[in-house]
Amino acid sequence: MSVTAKIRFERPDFVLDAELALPAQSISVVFGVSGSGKTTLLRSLAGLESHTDNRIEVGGSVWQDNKRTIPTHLRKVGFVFQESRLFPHLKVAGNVRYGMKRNGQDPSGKYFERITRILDITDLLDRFPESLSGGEQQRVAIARALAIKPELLLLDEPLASLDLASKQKILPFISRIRNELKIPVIYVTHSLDEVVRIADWLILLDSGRVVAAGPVNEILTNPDIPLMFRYDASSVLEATVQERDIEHHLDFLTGDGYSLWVQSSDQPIGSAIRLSIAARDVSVTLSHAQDTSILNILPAVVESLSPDGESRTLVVLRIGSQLILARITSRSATLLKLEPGLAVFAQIKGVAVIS
Amino acid sequence: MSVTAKIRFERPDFVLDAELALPAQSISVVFGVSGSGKTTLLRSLAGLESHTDNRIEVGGSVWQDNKRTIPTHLRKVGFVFQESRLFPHLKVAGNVRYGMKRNGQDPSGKYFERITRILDITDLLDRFPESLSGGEQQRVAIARALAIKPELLLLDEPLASLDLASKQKILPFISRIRNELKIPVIYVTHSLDEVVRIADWLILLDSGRVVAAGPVNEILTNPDIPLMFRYDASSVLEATVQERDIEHHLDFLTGDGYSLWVQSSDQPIGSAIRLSIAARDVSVTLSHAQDTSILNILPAVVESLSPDGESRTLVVLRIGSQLILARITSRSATLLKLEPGLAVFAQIKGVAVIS
Amino acid sequence: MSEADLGALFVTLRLAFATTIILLLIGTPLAWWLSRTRSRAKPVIEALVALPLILPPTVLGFYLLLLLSPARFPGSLIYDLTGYSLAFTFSGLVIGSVLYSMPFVIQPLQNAFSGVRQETLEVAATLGASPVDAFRSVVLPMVRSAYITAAILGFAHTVGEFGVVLMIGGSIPGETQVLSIAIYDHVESLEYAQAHTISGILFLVSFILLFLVYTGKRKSGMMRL
Amino acid sequence: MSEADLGALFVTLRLAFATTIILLLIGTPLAWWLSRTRSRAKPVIEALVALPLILPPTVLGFYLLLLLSPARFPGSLIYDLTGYSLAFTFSGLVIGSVLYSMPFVIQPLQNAFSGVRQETLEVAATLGASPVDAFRSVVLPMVRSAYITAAILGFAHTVGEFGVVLMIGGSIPGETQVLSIAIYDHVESLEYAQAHTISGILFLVSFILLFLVYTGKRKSGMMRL
Amino acid sequence: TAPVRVSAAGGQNELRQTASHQKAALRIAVASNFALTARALANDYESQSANRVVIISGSTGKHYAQIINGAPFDIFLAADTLRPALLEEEGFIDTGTRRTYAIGRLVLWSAKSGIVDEEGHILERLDQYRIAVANERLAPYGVAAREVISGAQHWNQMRDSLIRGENISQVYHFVASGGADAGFVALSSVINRGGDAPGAYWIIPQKLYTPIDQQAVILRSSLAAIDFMAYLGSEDAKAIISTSGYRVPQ
Ligand SMILES: Nc1ncnc2c1ncn2[C@@H]1O[C@H](COP(=O)(O)OP(=O)(O)OP(=O)(O)O)[C@@H](O)[C@H]1O
Ligand SMILES: Nc1ncnc2c1ncn2[C@@H]1O[C@H](COP(=O)(O)OP(=O)(O)OP(=O)(O)O)[C@@H](O)[C@H]1O
Ligand SMILES: [Mg+2]
Ligand SMILES: [Mg+2]
Repeated sequence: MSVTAKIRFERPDFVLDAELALPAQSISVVFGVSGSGKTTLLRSLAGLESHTDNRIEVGGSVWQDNKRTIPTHLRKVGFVFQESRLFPHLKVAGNVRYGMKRNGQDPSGKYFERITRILDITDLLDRFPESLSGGEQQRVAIARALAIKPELLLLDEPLASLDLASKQKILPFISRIRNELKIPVIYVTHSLDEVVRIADWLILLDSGRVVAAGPVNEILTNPDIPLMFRYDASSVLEATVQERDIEHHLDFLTGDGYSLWVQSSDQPIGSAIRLSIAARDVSVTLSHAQDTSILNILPAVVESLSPDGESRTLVVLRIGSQLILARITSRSATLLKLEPGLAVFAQIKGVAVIS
Repeated sequence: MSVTAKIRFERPDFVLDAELALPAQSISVVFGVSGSGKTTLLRSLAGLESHTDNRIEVGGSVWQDNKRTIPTHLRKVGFVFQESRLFPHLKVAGNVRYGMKRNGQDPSGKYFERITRILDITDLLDRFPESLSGGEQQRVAIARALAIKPELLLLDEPLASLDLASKQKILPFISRIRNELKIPVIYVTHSLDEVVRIADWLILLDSGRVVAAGPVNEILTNPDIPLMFRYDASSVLEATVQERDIEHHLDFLTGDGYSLWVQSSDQPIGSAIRLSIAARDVSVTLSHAQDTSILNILPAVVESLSPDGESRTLVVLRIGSQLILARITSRSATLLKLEPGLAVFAQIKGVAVIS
Repeated sequence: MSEADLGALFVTLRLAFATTIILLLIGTPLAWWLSRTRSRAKPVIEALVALPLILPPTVLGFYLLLLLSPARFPGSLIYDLTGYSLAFTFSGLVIGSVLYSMPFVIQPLQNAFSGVRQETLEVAATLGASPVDAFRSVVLPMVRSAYITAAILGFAHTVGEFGVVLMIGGSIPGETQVLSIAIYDHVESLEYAQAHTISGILFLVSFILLFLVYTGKRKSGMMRL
Repeated sequence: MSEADLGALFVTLRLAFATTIILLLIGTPLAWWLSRTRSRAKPVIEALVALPLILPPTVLGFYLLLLLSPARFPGSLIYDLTGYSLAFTFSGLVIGSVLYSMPFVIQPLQNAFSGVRQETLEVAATLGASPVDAFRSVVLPMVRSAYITAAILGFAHTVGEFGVVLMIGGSIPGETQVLSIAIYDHVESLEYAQAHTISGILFLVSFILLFLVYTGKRKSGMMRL
Repeated sequence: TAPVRVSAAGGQNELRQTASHQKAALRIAVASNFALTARALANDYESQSANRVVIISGSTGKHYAQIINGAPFDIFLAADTLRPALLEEEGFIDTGTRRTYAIGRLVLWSAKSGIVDEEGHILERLDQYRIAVANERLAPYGVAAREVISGAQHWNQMRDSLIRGENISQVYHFVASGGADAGFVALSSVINRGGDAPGAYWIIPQKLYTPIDQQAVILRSSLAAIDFMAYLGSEDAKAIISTSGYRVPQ
């Protein structure tokens, strides 16, 4: 189920004008400053903004065009709102089951158990929403949306008020859900860092306009994208698990023209996995350092350099056929005399590589 | 104004039992998983939970003991709630001015202008809250609480739904407010990373109990604190600005037995500043690397090693008289044969040092 | 209580139940529409709903009598079509009471409905609930307490109703004589003792009923909007 | 409209205004208390407030007459203290109307107050607003529309009130003769034309008034709870 | 006997009459002031006849409005002569059945002692008291009271301070409650309380006011209705009526 949409929506002070073509079975991250129209985009896809002039097609069926509009309740869209919006008159279990009953899910079957367990709300099932903490409410809202097995999953900053442990549990689950249901997921967040590891696609919004959209790595390594999106600049690689160091819980991966040690993913040997490397975790040396705690030191070629703020430089490095980003001080760039074409070594802190 | 408090509050499933002694004019960060009682702690300090058996003293005056309880509205406490809770019947300007009028602030004076400018809500002053985006609402709520010039500032995940640019603008402002008003600030967050640069004090909460509390660096470099708090382990240093590289916008700092290049803080030469170094940004080498983009390579001595998850090791390093943390793969620790007392070099990515 | 009074009690209860149920049934869509619409007709309808309050009940009853009378339109039309006159029948009483007690049911419902945020309905829609389903499964439980208020006001007002019923009912025992008129008759015929008895019973029964309803409301009233 | 009818109109308006204002004044704290308390007395008070609805107004009026009469307690006490009897006076009418219209004011207010979340009051407190200040500056503006409903119901019900006034008023021109009784008199004395005229005027004036109120409510009604 | 009335609502009345024929309960609309007496009459009548009687009490004005709008009453015992005459004019009654069945007697009653005596001295100082009367525009007793007050030269200064009831029952409540010092009520209301109405009353001489004739009519003719009207003129009925405080037509 892929998503193609052309959305236009006007408010007195604000115009959303976006065209999307998202691959099937993918996670697209929507990124943009406060007020740039992220929520409005999601609402339009769900059919919650009226008076829009949209064309929305999901998995081959037309949800909206100038002839007809399928109402929200027939769209099978899972929506986690920015605020949790739980039903105050239903207990936690009732909230989660509400959508299940209406979408042909067994409201007390295995799936219910799985979801409530992963979102760690099994102890809360009998409580009313008003007695939950902020993070607890948010987890219930996520469970409720996932529980309907939607055809399109829309998440509006779902993990903003959650602790890291929860995030680390829920994010991979969302990724798995996408694969199991083979659905597109659209995920709004301010923390690229947190999501880049599961994202396939990236949409950058600014003042209601799509500034850039495409596969994550293409966007992240494109030095032309506006500065404000690059605070957390990072890049994404594909690789295959080759062998395993069980004692140190590390995997040895190879990609197209490079190899890396990473924290073990526990995937079987031979499986393909994805890596995300934050630009800040990459340093550049002219010679191959010895005796360092940095496990991964790869030969690379400088592709381009661009200033990043007052004191820093963003360096695009080619490793094999892949591009990755390094963020270094401009002083270092000067000292090392970096310039396009120069052969260098990219030092990647092993611990920063995530599968 | 320092804060000493002894708080005990019981719910059917939950007991908060916390003792705090926070320094005056400080920012204390409260950290803990979802449901650990952070919000409840803040509410108790503000006098919003009744039937508590508390003793709260702020800046020498007793807010609550077993004899009397000063009601919330006389406590002069600025509270940013987890949800924004704006008054729906007042415009943005009205919301911000509401508390100013009641706390002797000029509701349209310089301070109002300054706050609305820094929170970037000047364009929204004439709008009703229901027409604001999530992040916009949150910024108004922050402005409203800061505007009263409180004697104690309580912030419950205030920046959770904000983009990085806003965060980078608001965080230093909170830090400045603390200095100007000389008040204690208590700040709940799930993102240590984001706040450690302004925090003076750290309180770790687990199931309603204070697991650890103390100056940031003491807590962060203590390898005994529970694992769950260490995902974002980092350390904090004090140093003095010595000279400036204007071309590269860098400052040269010296601390007790070490020196560093950092992104320029624009503070006058000679001023004292604080640095926070994330453990993930520190790598360890046995020899001093050459030709590297890493600007700061400091001689250090391994103090202790502790396992950190399955594949990683947290290394405490002594640099001069200061302790800092390095997170490396266990494989590297083995390869480099790290052990307490070993002389090594700490490579600190220049860009990761923040003032 | 005499047999006639018991008959009046029975008619009263039937009337109050019928009126309350009809009012809840027609009041629900009307109040919902009023709470959501941006139509210009809204204030007109709202004013019309509140109007019966303004006229003294006996006068309202007088005009209703003119309306329902088979002697002229529109009562004559109904009579020609159905062979049935509404004046001085139980059905006529129900019509009168429905009109007269309408605002007491519409207004609390409309207020409560206005308090249900659009956001809540949006969530229900994303979870697959059609508007009707969402109304039943989300709105209704959220405004339960307004329904109790509406039902109590409607019921009580019908029980205490008097002027309208007096006029269009004709107080025919067993058919249109309600308790309020029975008490009134006792008072008018200076049978104070009987009046005191029935009033006392009515008061006590009402008080207990109301007390039970309000206690129930309190117990289940944890969930707010 | 005859001079007598105009006099009655004037008395009616004075009565309705006085009653509405008094009801809003005493209804506000009572409804607020009812909406916040967890006291066991709550359902008792709620039932008592709703009770006047159940009794036919004339009967209620009859009992009020017994209460207010200077011949026995408690009317005698008032008479001894003030040298003033409340029966057949404007003040007596106001007392009767206040009692009788009480539920129509209390119930909408209470419902609206219950919809104001504790959270909102907490914010106001942290911003330095005392409970009274918060009530004035936050609660009142948030429940404006319930106040309009309460005022309309209370006012209209007093204008249309009849039975109670009939009993304790004594129809003294300029003092206790109200419009509803005037219309009733016209109907009773077969002066149908006059009855039609006054009713028509009353209807029209009420309709326009209600329409204006509801239009105003719509315009300023953007802010929801 | 077939119904003989011709009226706008005649046809419908016929229809309903046949429909309700089986019930055979006579519906008698009675002026409130006469309701108690009517009930006594009904009991007596039912003991002598197989017919059942249902008394529907109310104000005469209201009954009039209901009758012209099709109310299903068989007999109307009005409080005055005006409404029955109007109904006759408009063709709503069985012609020729209108006649006076009782003549009301006015008393001035006070529930307190020392205000009213049996000689009627109160009449001279009437303006010193709060006096309740029935509304003279609605009730024949009110008209009579006005004549009495006018005769004593008090009307002009008292007109606007009189406490007015819609009917004499209300006047009775006003006086009984002590809210009014005294009031003009029907003799029937004070003596029907078993003679133990508190205070004292003065039976006002007939010469001070126009007789209060109360008339009865048959609205829908039937054997039972005719039979009851006949009973109303019987000596048994007259005895009950006069012990209830009315005079009976000779
Ligand atoms: N109103 C309430 N009634 C009963 N229990 C509550 C209530 N509010 C919170 N709790 C419970 O108290 C505990 C602490 O809640 P608290 O809101 O302080 O957590 P928190 O640390 O702020 O969590 P989060 O990060 O999710 O906001 C939780 O177990 C929660 O379920
Ligand atoms: N109901 C509304 N009425 C009018 N304007 C609105 C409304 N909701 C949002 N806006 C405006 O539309 C723009 C886009 O809002 P939107 O909620 O889509 O932003 P966002 O990207 O989700 O921001 P955030 O990260 O703060 O949630 C903003 O300028 C906002 O002020
Ligand atoms: Mg948003
Ligand atoms: Mg919380």
